[in-house]
Amino acid sequence: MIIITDQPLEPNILTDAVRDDTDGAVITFEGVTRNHNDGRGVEYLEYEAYRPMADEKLQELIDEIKDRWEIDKVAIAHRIGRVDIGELSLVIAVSAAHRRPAFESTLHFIDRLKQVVPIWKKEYFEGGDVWVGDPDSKRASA
Amino acid sequence: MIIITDQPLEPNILTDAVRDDTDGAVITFEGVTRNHNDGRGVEYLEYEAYRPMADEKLQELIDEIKDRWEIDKVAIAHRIGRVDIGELSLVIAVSAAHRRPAFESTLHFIDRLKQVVPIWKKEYFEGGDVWVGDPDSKRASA
Amino acid sequence: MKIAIKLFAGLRDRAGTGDLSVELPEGATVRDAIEAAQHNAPKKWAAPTSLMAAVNNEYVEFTDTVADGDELALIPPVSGG
Amino acid sequence: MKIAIKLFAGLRDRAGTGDLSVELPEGATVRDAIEAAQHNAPKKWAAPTSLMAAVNNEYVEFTDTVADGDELALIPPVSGG
Repeated sequence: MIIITDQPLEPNILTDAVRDDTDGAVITFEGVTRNHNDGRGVEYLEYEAYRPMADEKLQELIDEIKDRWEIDKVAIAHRIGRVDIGELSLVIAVSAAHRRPAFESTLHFIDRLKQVVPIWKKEYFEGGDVWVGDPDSKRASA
Repeated sequence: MIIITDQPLEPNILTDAVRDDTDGAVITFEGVTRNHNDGRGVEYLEYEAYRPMADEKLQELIDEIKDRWEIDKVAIAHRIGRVDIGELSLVIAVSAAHRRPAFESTLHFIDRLKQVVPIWKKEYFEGGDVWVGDPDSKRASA
Repeated sequence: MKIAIKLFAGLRDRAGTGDLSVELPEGATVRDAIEAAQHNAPKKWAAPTSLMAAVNNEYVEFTDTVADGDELALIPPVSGG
Repeated sequence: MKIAIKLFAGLRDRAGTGDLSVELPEGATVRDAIEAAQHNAPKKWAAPTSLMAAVNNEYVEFTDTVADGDELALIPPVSGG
């Protein structure tokens, strides 16, 4: 299950999608918009995705962790558009017979997502905005 | 939040309990009763806890991971009594500013729980039952 | 002095009871209490090498002493989660 | 041959557009396409050292060649999650 949507994410849908009677461990990770970053207050975020490449890369990452770890099912949802403080930008659910591969593969998935999936985050703070991680994106006056 | 109960666990209660606008990462781990173990079919499990020592040890483990990792809130629920296939025996929710300490501390919490918290699991399979991990617990005829 | 002893899980099954009360002399250790529990239980039971003990909800060594009114828990390998 | 170029996030902001179409000779590389995009964009923009490129949804090297009808995506540092 791969979801890229501008609607609020529903973690239970993903967790339920990966459950199976053969699995002893289910992890659900939520990435949440924090009210601060780099020492300044954040007002909200805005995410942009290059589709369908983002969907394809997410599928490749699912295949990658399924190859490398003994896990069962993976579900991923990423929100795009405006995401307010406390709202979810990312949900990943992974099921496995045992807990350790579930933890390791979920963490690896997120690390890789932040390297190769064409999704960008713009941070809006008081007095400006910035594309996160882009060295040429200057703090712009609002 | 520490819950030891003979009622079905509700993960959302724990996840919601640890959410905070300062946290960018929330992990919810579910331990689920699998339909097989050690190569044989499992019919159901039965958990027993020594209380209040189990509650106290869980609180010590919460304090332990809060000391060691930069995490925010921890909530834990363990079910006792009969747990059927596909039902949850354990739920842990951890929130943190960043994802890595959330993952590491949750995994450590479960490892330690299985070492020091006085809770026992009896596995019922076709034709017998066994206290898991107890070398003197023989497979008993049903 | 009087020590309350609790046995759990497989240990309780093998001893035939989960609750015992034993009388011990002053200065008695956890090990002494375990031996008394083995004598007093309805069924003969052996202490597994992996047995842990807790007094008043804290893990203790077998060489620690017990005191009047203590609750001693005999804890076979735990398996929560 | 004709190459469609897409620019994203901060790169789009700096170039003043997210979509360009450039004409290139046979045998042109990704790097050639990027240079053409710099010429054709409404605003002058510099390619950051960390710029990545994808052709038809797969990452490519700047020395790879492009083909007529390709969609070339210029991808500044990603920051999903």
